[in-house]
Amino acid sequence: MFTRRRALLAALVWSAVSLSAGTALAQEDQLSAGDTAWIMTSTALVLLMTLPGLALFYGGLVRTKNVLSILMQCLISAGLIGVFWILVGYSLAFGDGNSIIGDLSKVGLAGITVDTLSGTIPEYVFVMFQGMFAIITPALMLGAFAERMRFGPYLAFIGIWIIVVYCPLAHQVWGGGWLADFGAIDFAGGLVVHMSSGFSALVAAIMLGKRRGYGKEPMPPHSVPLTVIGASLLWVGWFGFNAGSQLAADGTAGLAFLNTNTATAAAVLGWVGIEWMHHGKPTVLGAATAAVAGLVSITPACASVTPMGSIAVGIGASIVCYVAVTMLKPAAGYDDSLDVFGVHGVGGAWGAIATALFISETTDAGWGGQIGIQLASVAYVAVVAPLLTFIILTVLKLVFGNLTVDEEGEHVGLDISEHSESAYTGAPGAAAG
Amino acid sequence: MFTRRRALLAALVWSAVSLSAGTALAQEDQLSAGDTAWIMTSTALVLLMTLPGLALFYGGLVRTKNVLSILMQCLISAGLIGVFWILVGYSLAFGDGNSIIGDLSKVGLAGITVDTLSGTIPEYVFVMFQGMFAIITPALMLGAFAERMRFGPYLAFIGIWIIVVYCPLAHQVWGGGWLADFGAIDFAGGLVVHMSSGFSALVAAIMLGKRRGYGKEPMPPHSVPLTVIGASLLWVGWFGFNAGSQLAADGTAGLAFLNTNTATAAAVLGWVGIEWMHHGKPTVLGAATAAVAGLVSITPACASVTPMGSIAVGIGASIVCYVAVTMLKPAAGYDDSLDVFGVHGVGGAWGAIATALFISETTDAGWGGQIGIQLASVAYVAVVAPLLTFIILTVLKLVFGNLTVDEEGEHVGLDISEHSESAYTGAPGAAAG
Amino acid sequence: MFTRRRALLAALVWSAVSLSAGTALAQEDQLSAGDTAWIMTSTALVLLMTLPGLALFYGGLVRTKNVLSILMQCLISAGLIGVFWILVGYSLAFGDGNSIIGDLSKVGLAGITVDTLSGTIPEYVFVMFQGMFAIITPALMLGAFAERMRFGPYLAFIGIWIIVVYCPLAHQVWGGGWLADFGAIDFAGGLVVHMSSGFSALVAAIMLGKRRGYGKEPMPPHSVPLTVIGASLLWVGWFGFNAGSQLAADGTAGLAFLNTNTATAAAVLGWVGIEWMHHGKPTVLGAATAAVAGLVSITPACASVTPMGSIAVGIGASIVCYVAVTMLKPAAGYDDSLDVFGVHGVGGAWGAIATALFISETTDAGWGGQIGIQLASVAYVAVVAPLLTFIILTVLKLVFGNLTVDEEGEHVGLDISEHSESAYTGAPGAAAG
Amino acid sequence: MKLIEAIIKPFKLDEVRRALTAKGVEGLTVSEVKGFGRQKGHTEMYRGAEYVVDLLPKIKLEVLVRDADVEELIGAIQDAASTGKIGDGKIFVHPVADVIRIRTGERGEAAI
Amino acid sequence: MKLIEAIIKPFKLDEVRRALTAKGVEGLTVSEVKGFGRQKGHTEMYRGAEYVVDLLPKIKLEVLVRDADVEELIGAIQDAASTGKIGDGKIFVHPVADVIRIRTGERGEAAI
Amino acid sequence: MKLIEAIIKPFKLDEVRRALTAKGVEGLTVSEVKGFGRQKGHTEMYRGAEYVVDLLPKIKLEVLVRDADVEELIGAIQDAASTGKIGDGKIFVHPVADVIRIRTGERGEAAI
Ligand SMILES: Nc1ncnc2c1ncn2[C@@H]1O[C@H](COP(=O)(O)OP(=O)(O)O)[C@@H](O)[C@H]1O
Ligand SMILES: Nc1ncnc2c1ncn2[C@@H]1O[C@H](COP(=O)(O)OP(=O)(O)O)[C@@H](O)[C@H]1O
Ligand SMILES: Nc1ncnc2c1ncn2[C@@H]1O[C@H](COP(=O)(O)OP(=O)(O)O)[C@@H](O)[C@H]1O
Repeated sequence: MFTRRRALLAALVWSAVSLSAGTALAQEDQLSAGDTAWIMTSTALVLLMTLPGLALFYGGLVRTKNVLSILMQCLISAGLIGVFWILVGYSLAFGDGNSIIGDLSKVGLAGITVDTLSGTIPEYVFVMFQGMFAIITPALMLGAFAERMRFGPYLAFIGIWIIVVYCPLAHQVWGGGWLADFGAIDFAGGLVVHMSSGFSALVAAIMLGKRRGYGKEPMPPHSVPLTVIGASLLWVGWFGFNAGSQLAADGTAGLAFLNTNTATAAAVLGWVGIEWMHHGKPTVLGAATAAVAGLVSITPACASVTPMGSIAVGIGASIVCYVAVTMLKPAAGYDDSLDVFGVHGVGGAWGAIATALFISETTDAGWGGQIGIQLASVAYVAVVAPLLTFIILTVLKLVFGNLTVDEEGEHVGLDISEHSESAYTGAPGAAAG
Repeated sequence: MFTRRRALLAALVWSAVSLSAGTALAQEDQLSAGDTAWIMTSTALVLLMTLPGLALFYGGLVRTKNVLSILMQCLISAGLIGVFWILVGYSLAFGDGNSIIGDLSKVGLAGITVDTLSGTIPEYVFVMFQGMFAIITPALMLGAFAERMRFGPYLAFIGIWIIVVYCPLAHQVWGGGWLADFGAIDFAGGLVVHMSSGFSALVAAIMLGKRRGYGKEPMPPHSVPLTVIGASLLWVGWFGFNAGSQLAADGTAGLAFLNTNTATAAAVLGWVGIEWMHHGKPTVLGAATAAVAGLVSITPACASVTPMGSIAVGIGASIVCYVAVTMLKPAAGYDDSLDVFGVHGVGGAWGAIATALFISETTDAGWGGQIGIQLASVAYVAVVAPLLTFIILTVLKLVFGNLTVDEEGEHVGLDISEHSESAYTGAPGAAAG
Repeated sequence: MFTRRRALLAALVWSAVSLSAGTALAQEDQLSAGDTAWIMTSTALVLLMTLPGLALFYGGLVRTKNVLSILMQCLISAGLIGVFWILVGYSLAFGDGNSIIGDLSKVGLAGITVDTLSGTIPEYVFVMFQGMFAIITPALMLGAFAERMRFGPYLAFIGIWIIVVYCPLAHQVWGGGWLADFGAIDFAGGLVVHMSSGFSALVAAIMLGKRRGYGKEPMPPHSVPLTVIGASLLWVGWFGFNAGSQLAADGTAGLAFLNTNTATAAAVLGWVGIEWMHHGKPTVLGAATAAVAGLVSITPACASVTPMGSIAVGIGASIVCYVAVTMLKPAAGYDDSLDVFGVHGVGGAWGAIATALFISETTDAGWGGQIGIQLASVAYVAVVAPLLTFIILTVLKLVFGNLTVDEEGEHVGLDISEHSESAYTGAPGAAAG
Repeated sequence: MKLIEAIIKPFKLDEVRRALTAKGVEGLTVSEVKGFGRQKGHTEMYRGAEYVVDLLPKIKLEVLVRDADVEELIGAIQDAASTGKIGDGKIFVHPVADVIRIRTGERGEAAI
Repeated sequence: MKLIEAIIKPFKLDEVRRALTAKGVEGLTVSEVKGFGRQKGHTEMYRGAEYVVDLLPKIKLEVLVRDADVEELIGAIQDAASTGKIGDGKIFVHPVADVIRIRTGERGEAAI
Repeated sequence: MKLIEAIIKPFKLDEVRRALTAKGVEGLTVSEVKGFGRQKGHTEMYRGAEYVVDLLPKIKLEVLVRDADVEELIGAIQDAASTGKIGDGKIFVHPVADVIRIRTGERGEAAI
């Protein structure tokens, strides 16, 4: 009787242990179908952000004669980086390497099989999720030199930039590099994705010079509806970007998801309110821009602030980006065609700082200490990314001679001069009888 | 020997018990990554329904000069309600409260952390899933007063409506209120979402008056392709709306998913057939409208009917909505610009009733009894929602003086008069050289 | 003591056994919420491919006067096949039947309940996932006879084709039919979906004759941006198509996902490179076409090749499809309006063969043997599908007299002649005051 | 014969057309144009940058008419198109040397 | 000099242009217009509401020509544009007071 | 009175308009047209098929002016629109029989 009882007890304890061990294993070393499902979904959502999200957001903003060049630059980013990432990008970003950059141990995804896990998900899924980040980041920059950059130099630029700027930064923050050790918080890429592209874009805009007629004639968006579709798909896709960055389908992912939406909503409200007060009427383009600014800003912060904090992040984003886009740019006089710097650069920096400002659980560094860390990280990216971009473009200028199209090409538009195509053909001859 | 055997047996039994307890726990008290993955996905899909789904569906239907006003009203619903929901909406709808409305216990999401569960998913995920419902519902109404309502009054209207009409109804059906106790079946929101918005929209259309020229000049859609894109994204997103409402990735979610598609397909077939017989030709706009009508109708019923039953629901939807849109509206003479009442009001009511008509497993109330309950619930919403809307709009008229734009504003269109923007600029000066 | 120990041991062993049995069961016989989440997501993604993906891809390519007819044909495929699939299609494809075709045992989904599983997912989910494949396949063909086929005959055609061509092929490959036994590898439908539709489309294009003016006047796409949106959504949705075909959220799904993106990216790069060399400029339409060609080609191969192999599949696709579209078609002189044969027929065949060429783990048949099997399968589909299509269309010609619109109808366009609608109304009278 | 060319506000097109057909006009041609004149335009905004749009949408209407009908039709257009506000537009009367109906080859007044 | 203005069916544009260039015309200007005439329009439907569209798409073609060429070119247009069905359109011949080539400042026939 | 009709390159519209208003012009009408002339078009590609687009976008500008102002305004347009490259366009001067301001019924020069 006694024996049986103890045996029973032991069995129960062990059952429990083995059960919870099973659960624990599931969280650390075993594949979780639920997590995998969410990250594959997130991966698809992040591609949706570029194709067609960003392509439309930017494509609607340019004049009719340049819309295809935008779409093409987004498509080719997916094409070029999509292949590069498998060949070397992933290895450079997530190979062990040192504190600055990864190594070549995973070139061509060497050593990865369907059974290799990264946490609770297949490494293949992790590779692809990160690959979609690599695809969108250089494409973000194209808004800065839209309506003038030639296609060949663009291709060379993003191909080099991804290796020289993006992979090291991704490694430094997410791949075990020094920024992670330093304590920088950048959950889904405020530094790596948005600041890096935004600040690089500013340099590119300045180095490539203004569009002919800029400042003299209005260059209104050829299709605001396309831009709104793009902003909407960015919003939807960004849930994968941010909540997917948890790499699991759990409570933190849920918080990241909720904060993403809330900050974005707050930014839209904020911007609409500012415009209303400032100009007497709120614009749709303003609301769409605000959405992107909100999304950018909450990106680094989404897992570190409370929902109420995310409202503050979003409203802050609407203020700083509004000022950057409508006052800083005209005052400084550069032609950042579609405001990549004002939205991604400034919004990303704001988000990185706001992460510490509104942090819900202070880190070891303390509240003030974390603010310091974030500021230092922001400063680092704000210096390194543009510097490297400056060097790349200087070299490319030597190689290509001219990075922009000539006057004739700019007048007829890049669609015809670079791609021999017209976006819309409803003209005489195409009409009905 | 004997002892060992019994111990063994006991251990086995307990193992089994603990195992199944584990499973049972997993279904009730533990986070399920799979369920969480599906509900986060569903949440993204429901936002896709509003942005850009509904925005395009409605945006394509209006004239060129008003398309941006539609997009703006959808964007701002996400902005305003997105923030409101976190601040008070969720608490009013899902706080304990009484049988009519929730309470303020969860204001600002107080008390919720990343570890708080709602069933098998993080409560944050539940909050956001429900938040997307709250975002789309007021936006559904804007079709009724499209091309004339001013932006300010619209903003005030949806802000009040969500608190006064939506949150109580959501509480009464899904938050533990009286309609749930009463036995009303409304799986994904035929009553709460579609009837409430559809019947409120009718009142708004009548109170705001007709568009100038309505009934005298044709007001054809400026872009049927935009409308079809919108309808398509609504269709896709609705899987999250309906199958997500199961709050789990299981067989019932699968049934809801399959019924959603099947009823919609049946509605498209039905409408196309009716138009073909009635007018000699089926239209694309008809097919797109039918898709939405089918989606609306299956919403309350999707977990309660068999696939064959869903075909009946869908065909029924095509008949009742076709009659409402093409016969009832012209006969009654109100100007429900984009047929919100005919599609959502009538379709939602039909769906709520059809839920009982084609129910696969009779409830305690019995087949007839459930029909009675559904009819009573339909009647309740058909009275309460419009009544409250009438009061809100009456007050707003006093406050704003005029809820619609003046004649000049209506002629140039809301895009310019309310937002100082033009949707498309391909005009002289923007063209190529 | 002894007894207790043994009892304990036994209990432990059994705990372990029951635990792993539980796990094993979970993989074979129990519902996995994670897998279910992924397949529901995939199902939504596959619908996104048709609505609005394919609709826009094709819709942008035609002239303004025919865009609605394309959208309608996509919508009605979802309507008609969406209902057909539930009524009989699923049963014919996946009912036990014989080696050629299923049976009528599952007509109306008889016998399936929310508890019925198909592997680790509810059978309802499997039914719907497969249903989305059945919806897109006939819609793929419409590009071949775009801008001329009447709506009635089209409806009859796809209704018959799905029963006579699609269901048997799906059964033969995925439903336990002879092609599976034969050893053909067709993971996500290179044979069943793309070759079957591509080769059938060729026959249809030839039988329906050329568009008036074909070869004499240019018939440029009316909106390349719509086409790019469509291609982008196809790309995003295809992750569901391919990675969903694993029917689980696991490492193989991850590989399929990654290969899908990589091959597509490689195809885009390849096509852009070829055009650049061949014509001096790369086009956006080329890049979009390449994306679809890459997606088609990797479809059968995505779970059988390594990521490096997928690059080869993608580049190969860009070459064979480029040749088919730009050289074979003009040389042969048929009017496959939107290159269904060149992209889906040729790309599907290439993919099926490449599956064996670049296979990562040789099958029992050996490397060469598998190539033989794939070639034989390709030949089989290349003969059977067009033959059956020829018979169907011959009968329909007898029934309908004429499958295409008359001269007047072709001049004014199918939108007005078949559907009494215009896509865009921004014309005089609709403009602002 | 004269060609009457009227630049009118877009929302007046239907009314003008009805007025003309009421007077027996059996054919006319319209096109979308933009007009600049005394009517002040509106301001558009693009991310904070305001600019004035003073080329406003107008409809150009062309009707070929018999000399005898010119005055009556001018009157009809004017009545229908007038709102009394700036921007109502202009009517130009052009001499025409000849007119041919493509289908039949008829010439002159018979071809109107 | 005369300005020949032809309103034709859109799908005839290519043919007419070929006919004119065959006769030595080196420049012309086209625009999209809508025409109302004897040709009956079509019905469109919008959620059950039918309405008649009787402003049909047409192409307007303008060619400035030497007086001596007027008849020949009218004939060429007519031949190319005619389908024999109602709605083929009209040709108007306008007197022109002067013409200037912007690039060179040439005037009169030299500027055509 | 004369109607000056100028076919110009689209990107020159702003400049021409400024030049005209500087000379006191208070109204004009513009439309989008396509022109065929000596200026060579460009090639477009569609899945490997190349075709030449030789109807190029142009802007047509119409200004009704007093006889006395004709020469000055022609000069102003020419100066502003000229790039010296082929395709700069043409100016046609048309006689006008009459002009009416719809709003007021004014006629002739008063209505310009
Ligand atoms: N001198 C002109 N030449 C050509 N078109 C003119 C001229 N003056 C006015 N218009 C046309 O008439 C329209 C109305 O002119 P506007 O001066 O605004 O008002 P109103 O006709 O009431 O005086 C303008 O938008 C323009 O299209
Ligand atoms: N009196 C008119 N003034 C201006 N345009 C006209 C006139 N009559 C006809 N048109 C133009 O000519 C087109 C063809 O005219 P219609 O009467 O339909 O056929 P047809 O030229 O064969 O008699 C019309 O669509 C319109 O654009
Ligand atoms: N004979 C003509 N009739 C009508 N329009 C003409 C004629 N010749 C030229 N044009 C218009 O003028 C534009 C410029 O003409 P083009 O021959 O290319 O250059 P340029 O004016 O420098 O000689 C053309 O695109 C066309 O719109």
